[in-house]
Amino acid sequence: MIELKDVLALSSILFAFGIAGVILHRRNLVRLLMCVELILLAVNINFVAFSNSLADISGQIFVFFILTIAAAESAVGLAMIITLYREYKTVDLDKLTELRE
Amino acid sequence: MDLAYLVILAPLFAAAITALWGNRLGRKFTHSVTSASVFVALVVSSVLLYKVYILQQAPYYVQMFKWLAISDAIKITIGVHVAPLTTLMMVVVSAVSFCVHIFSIGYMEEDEGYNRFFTYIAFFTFSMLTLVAANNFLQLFIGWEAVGLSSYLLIGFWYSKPSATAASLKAFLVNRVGDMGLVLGVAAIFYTFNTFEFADIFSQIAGDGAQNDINFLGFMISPYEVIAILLFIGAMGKSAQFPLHVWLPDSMEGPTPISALIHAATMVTAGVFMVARLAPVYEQAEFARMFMLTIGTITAISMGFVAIFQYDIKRIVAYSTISQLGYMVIGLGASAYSASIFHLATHAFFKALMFLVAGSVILALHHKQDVRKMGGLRKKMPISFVCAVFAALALVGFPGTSGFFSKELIIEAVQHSGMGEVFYILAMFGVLLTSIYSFRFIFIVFFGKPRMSAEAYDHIHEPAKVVTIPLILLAIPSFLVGALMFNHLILNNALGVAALAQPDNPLAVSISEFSGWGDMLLAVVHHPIALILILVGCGIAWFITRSGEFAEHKSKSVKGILSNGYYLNEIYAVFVVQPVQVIALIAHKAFDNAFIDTVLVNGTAFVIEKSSRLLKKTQTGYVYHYLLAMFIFVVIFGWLAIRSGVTL
Amino acid sequence: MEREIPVFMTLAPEISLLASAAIILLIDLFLKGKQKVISYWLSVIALLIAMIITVITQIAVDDVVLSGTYKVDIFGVVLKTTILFIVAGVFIYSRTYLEVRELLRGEFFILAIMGTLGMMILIAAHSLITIYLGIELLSLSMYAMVVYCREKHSSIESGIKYFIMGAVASGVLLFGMSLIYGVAGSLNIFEIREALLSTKPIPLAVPFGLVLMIIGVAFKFGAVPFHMWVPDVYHGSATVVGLYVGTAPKVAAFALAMRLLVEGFGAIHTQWADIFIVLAILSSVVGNLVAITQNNIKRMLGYSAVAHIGFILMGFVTGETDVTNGYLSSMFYVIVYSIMAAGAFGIVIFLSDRGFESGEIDDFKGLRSRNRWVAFIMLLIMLSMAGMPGTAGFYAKFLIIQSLVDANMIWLAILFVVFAVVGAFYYLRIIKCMYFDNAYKEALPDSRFEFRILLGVNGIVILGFGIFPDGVISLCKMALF
Amino acid sequence: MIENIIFYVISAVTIGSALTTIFARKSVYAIIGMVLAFFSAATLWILLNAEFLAMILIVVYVGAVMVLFLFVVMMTDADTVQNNISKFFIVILSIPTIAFLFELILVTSKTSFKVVDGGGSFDIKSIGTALFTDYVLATEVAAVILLVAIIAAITLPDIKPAKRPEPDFDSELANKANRLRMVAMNSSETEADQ
Amino acid sequence: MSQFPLLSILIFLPVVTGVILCLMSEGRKKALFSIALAGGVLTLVLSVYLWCQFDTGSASLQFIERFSWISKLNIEYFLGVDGISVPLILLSTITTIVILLTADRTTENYNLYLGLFLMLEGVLIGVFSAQDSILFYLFWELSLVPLLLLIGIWGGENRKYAAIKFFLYTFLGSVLMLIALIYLGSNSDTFAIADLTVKGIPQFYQQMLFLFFLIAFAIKIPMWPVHTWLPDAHVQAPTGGSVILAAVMLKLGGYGLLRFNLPLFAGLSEGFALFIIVLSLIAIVYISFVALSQNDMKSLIAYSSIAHMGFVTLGLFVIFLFKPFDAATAAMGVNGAVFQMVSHGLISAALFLAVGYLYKLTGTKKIKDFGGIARKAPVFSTFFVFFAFANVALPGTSGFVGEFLVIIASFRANFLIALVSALTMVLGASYTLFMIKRVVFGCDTGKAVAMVKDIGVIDKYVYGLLAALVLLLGLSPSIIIDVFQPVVERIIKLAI
Repeated sequence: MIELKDVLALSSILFAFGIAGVILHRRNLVRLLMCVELILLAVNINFVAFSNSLADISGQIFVFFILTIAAAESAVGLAMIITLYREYKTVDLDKLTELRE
Repeated sequence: MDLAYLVILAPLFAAAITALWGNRLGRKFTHSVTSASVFVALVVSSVLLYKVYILQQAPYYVQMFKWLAISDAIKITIGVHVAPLTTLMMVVVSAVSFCVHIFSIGYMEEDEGYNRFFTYIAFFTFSMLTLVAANNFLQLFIGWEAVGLSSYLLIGFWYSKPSATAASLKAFLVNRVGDMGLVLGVAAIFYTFNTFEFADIFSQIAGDGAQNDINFLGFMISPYEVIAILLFIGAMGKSAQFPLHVWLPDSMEGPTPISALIHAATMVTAGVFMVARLAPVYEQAEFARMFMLTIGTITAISMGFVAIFQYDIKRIVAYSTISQLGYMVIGLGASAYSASIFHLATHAFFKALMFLVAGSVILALHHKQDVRKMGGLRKKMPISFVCAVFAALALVGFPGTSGFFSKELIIEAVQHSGMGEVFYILAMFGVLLTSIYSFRFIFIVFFGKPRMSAEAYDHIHEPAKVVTIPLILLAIPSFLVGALMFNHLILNNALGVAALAQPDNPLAVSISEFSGWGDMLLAVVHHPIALILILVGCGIAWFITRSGEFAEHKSKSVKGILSNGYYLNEIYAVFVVQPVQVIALIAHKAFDNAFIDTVLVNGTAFVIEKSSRLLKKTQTGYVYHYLLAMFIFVVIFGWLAIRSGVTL
Repeated sequence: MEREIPVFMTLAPEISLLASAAIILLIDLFLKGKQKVISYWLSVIALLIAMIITVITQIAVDDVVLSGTYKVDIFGVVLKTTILFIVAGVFIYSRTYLEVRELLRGEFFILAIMGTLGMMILIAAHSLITIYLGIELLSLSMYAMVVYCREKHSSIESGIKYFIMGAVASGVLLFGMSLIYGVAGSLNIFEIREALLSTKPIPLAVPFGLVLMIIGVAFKFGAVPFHMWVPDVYHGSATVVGLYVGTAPKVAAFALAMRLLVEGFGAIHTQWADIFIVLAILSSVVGNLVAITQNNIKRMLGYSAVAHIGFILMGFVTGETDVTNGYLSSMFYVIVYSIMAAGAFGIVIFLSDRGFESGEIDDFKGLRSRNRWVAFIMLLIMLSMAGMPGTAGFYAKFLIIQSLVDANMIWLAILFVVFAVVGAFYYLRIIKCMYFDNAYKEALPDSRFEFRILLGVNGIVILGFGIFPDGVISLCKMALF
Repeated sequence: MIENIIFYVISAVTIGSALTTIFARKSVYAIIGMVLAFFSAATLWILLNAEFLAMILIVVYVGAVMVLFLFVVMMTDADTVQNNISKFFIVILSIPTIAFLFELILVTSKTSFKVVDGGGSFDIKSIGTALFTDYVLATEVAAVILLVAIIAAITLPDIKPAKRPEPDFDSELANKANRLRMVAMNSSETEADQ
Repeated sequence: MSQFPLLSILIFLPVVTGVILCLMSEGRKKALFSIALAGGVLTLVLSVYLWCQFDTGSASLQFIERFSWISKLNIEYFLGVDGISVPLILLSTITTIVILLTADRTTENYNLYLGLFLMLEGVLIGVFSAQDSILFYLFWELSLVPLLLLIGIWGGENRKYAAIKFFLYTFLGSVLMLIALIYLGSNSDTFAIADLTVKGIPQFYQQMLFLFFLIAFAIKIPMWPVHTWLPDAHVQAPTGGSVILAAVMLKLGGYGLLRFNLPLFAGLSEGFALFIIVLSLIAIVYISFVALSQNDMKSLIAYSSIAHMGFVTLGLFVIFLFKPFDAATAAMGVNGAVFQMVSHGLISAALFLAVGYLYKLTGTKKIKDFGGIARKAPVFSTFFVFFAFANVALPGTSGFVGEFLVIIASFRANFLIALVSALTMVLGASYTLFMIKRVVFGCDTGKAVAMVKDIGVIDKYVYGLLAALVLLLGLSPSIIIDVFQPVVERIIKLAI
């Protein structure tokens, strides 16, 4: 039997790494988006684990929706990246500093 | 409706009418209305004097209107107090004022501010009468300040002259220093007696003398002393006592009739009048009387010296006035209130006369005031000369003249006051000084060779009748009124000064052996010291003026110091005016602008702006900065949650 | 009062809005050029219809439907109506702006309507799933709108930044939800509350998960330190998008906080109130201070929004006690704020209607002589934002301060009013520019009729709420109890 | 017991692939790491009785999203952007990361989550039933979100940068250059100084 | 009580007139002027009617209008006047008429200029008649806006800075007051001013509330050291703005102290009394020194205003230092303070009007640019000198009464306080008469003198009206002291 706490530990690690990765990939937008996916993966693992341990279906339903939304979000995000690339010819976030004080 | 209203209201209406419509109705109208109004005041006040003195009516009060009532406990009214002292003052004031009105018709003839001038002097007369007629402190103060205002306006009458405006400002400000004392004195009165009415105060003093002491800057002092000294400070300003006398010589920038009216006869005596009016209070304040005696003596002597060394005809008279005011204060200090009022009255006439003589000389010389450019005028201006001699004789107190009685009484009173022999000696010495500067004035102006161009000398002539008639009008009382008043004022105690009724009063002691003015005159034979001093002074005056050459005094010599009035103006400039200016500048620039506004107010704005710019820096434009910040706060908030969660 | 209605009817507003959106999407395909204005009119009408349906169908209902995922109550009606009204206003304000830039196309309206739908779902959501979906629907529409209306690079920049931070914030929110789900065993808000009440002691995961959710909420609000997207989006995006983002979603964020935090976790209010204090103080301080040195009006409005959020959050700090109801204050504030912000943005749009992108505060110079009506309404809005009595903004601040005082948090009240004074400075700066400075430009062309009417109504509403706030307050009271 | 071993292996693989995703030099490697992570996660989910979701994860993510990422990486030359991450930054970043990790582990380990014996196993049918009964609203909303995503994905890159409107006479007076000058004169600094 | 809503009409008549003016076009100046004047005169007439109908002997509120307004917040539309309000209302209406009559027709945006003054008038009347504290606060704050615009739009060179400074300074003070009002309102379950109570509030919070009120009112009065907005505002404001600022706006502070601090915090005022008195004395002496070194006539008069307002705070709080307490003297002090408010309103208004007149003709307010205008403008100079002497507190003018009563009262507290406050007699005379000497008298030295000409007929009547009022109040202060005395006595009873 898999211990719930272990699964949670795994998801925690993924979650923390995901956030760190988002920050670490300060320049490359595509990589940054990947790290966002990692965060969502961690959340999904959480929900699945809880759903299993609680024997409650709603967790799995939530994961289903999160997957859907994450896909949609990725689509929108990637569309933005394409748009950005068309105008700036780069996906470098560090070049995007027009909006600052 | 009592006639007494008219005393105050007639000049007021005259002033108001001429102020509003004077320019439209013309000069003749102006001077007629104002002179008539003052004449009405003179007549009415004479009637009043007659009523209360000759007919022996009890003093009464005519209330004109309620000024203020607070809490039902305090009621302040404006009105006319009809009593011997006040009516006498009214008569003196309106009489002198009337003469000055007449004189001014001629004197101011060529001035473009003619109407304005008459408005002012009518207003002044009103103010002075208000002051005199007061039966409470508030009305006294209103009049007191109003005469100050008129004085200010009249000194600065020729407002285009910078020196005149400066002098008027100075007069007002120095007076205000005194007024501060007066206001505080009034406050002290109210604190002690809970009323502003003179009568109430006197009855309280007469009833229960014990009052709570006042915490005077940490010292517990008898309220009477505090009141007396504070009020006297007010008197010092108005009556030009050392060291607040500095405005009076400068006030000679005003037209000469003004000098006669305000700065010799009436306004400057207001202080003396007030102290005399409050005699019961002063009787309770021995230290204050000592103080007055000292100040009076210093003023009389020191200003007498200064008068000797003046070259400006009006300044000579001005310093002489201060010196004489010193005598009046000496009299007050010696509890000889009646004598002071007596001297006040006689002085009003002969000093006004002296000023008008000076004015007529100035007029004749086309507004030249330097005595070094005069001389030998007695042939050209005989009336003026005679009047001048009369005035001088009265001034020095030549036996028989009005000045003789009044001044002699003061000196006698000092002798009997028990305040110390030194005051008596100094007072006597003052007689010598008076004699010197008075005769010097006569000699230097009317005798000797003319010190102007022959052509100018030829053109000198006696001014018109409107000028000379007031001289004569004033010369008569200057000479004669003394004996009359001696009998009534002093021997009969017409003023009803309670102090005089006390057998140990110095004045009472000194008149105890007289039964009439003749006795007093005869007493000179037994005590001729004063007469001798007068004659000696005359001789000295002759000696110092005989050469006919007057060098400018060296500034550092004794003469220089004296001729510049002990450099008091300069001392004030260094020790009062300049520090004030520096403080003002520091207060404005350094504290108000630099500290409060720049440092505190704009400093706050600056700090806010700086912190704004600092905080703005957090918006770097780099997403990872934002994310890192968010992350760190996630951690912090998470930690806070865990900590609070653990304690659950 | 309560009445039974078919489930279908409870969703009528949302369904009608969705249907209209679909229809507009289809119609728009066949419209060309100038005809696209039909989409505009249809969108406005769709919003108004949805508003009417909301009122008709939901007014006296208090029910949780659809297996507890959706709640229909007065609270929802009030906020939904407000949002629909505001979005309709946003469309009207945007028309000329979009036309001139050739952006007046169906996509803009569809995206905006979808976002509105997201907000409506958020308002009515009663389950973590619905809440999340509502947030995402709203967010994705906004991301798209920010990038869609671009006439300058910074639109994409702001869109991408917003997107990245939003995605991370969603992740954090979700993680928090997962922890709560783990403890409570349900996604239903009601069941979560029951579970919390029955669990003693409250496990550690609850406050922690709660904090993560609060962070998600705070991000939606734009509270410091999760505010960085606010000035960028306001500044970088097209003004019409700024108008959209800066108004209705604030109301939605309030609803989110109410549903998620207050209804779900009201029992452990003290647990999360402290976090709100920190957020509120930081928002007020940073928002007000940084706004002072802004030269761009939209950026300034962004920081001003952050500052206002500080006030709104303060209502959550005091919460509901015997003597005070902070939620009421917040609700009033957020409604009033979104109306004020709409007006302010409307005027910025007005200034940039015909030509180049306005945005510098200096563009307001001499507005008084260029168009005195617009200047007056802007004056009104600025005074209202500064909290001048007689305007709606005063009672907003009044209620918040009253809650603080009643909750015995005097020091917080002092801090907030002091920063309100700091804030008054930058509103005054606009007034200064409009009224005291000289114009360097000619008079402005007049705008469309409906624009003017709306601006007038906007001003009147601000003034009216300022003089007779009773109605709105009772409405809020009704909504909350 | 075997489950536990499998779990630890899977965990190790997941973490390793996550690290690859983060630290890979090339984006393509990162994507491959990502795919690996999803696969291992799917495995884990099967262990956790969520077979349907595991399938979805692989189909949707690996099959669609990751391919999309791959396309984008290729289209945009994402690797031309090189991260020059300084050691210092990594240290800075690692502090909150470790702290956060610590918090997460602390929270998850200290909390006693409800555990139903045997766990819940849900087949596709029950999930489908739930989706279209209890969560029908959510399903609808998800559909709408996908619609929005479609609209966004289609229109965003498609729309040409809007052309700047022709400046009319009014704004002629305040063109860019003009405006810059005004900004230089801007009053904000001086005013705040006052 | 009369059913006729006189107070509401007094408030809204000028406001509505102002709004109408703002809506009109700028072109027809004559029509604008007529409408403004009609509104102003009607308001004045009504306020005079109010004065006549007012029952002098009573300390209670009259002309009460009380309706529930914002019932959810317990806020009422509650108007009413007592003896303190009525003279100040009359002061507002008179001042407004004066401003309207002397307004320069060449002013840009003439309609807005007149309209704002009328609105301000209505708002100020509102402040003085509001008996619900939130209503009071509403009017209090609203009064800032017209003046902000007046200073900012028609002010001098540095107007923007001055306007914003003015606004923020006062805003800061009033928001703190808002906290205090809300606190008190919650504590008393009503916002009606008369029913507010501090019962049950801990001592520390009471002190804090007192301080909040004090800060708000001190800024408005203004007391040292929060006075620095005033000279700037005055110097930069247009003439009318200065006039209404000096004449009425500053009085709001003293009015507030009388309405809130004194009656509400019985026993607490005593603790603050010494502190406030020291500040007042600093204002009287130190600010007079500052005034001495001013080069600008307006800032000189502004500083003089601060110094004179020092007597208001002194008079109000010196009564707490009486040992033993003496009701009559206390009444003198407070009556003096209230009187000083009214009197200063008239005098400073007149002085600012005079300086404004010079400024309009010559474009300068610097003292050194003038000299000897008495010759060129004798009538004007007469009035100017008259008002200057009123400012110097010459007996017979209204300026004297307040200061005199306060000095007399402060003697009972301490000789030193009386001494320091009496210094104003010298210092006040110094700065005022220095200005008079250099501007009115002397030779035609200044460069601006050539442009000076005498005042016209309207101005003559305006100045004459003010001078008459100053004289009237100076010669018969009972006229208004009788009106507010009952209220003052009630307040003193509450305060001690």
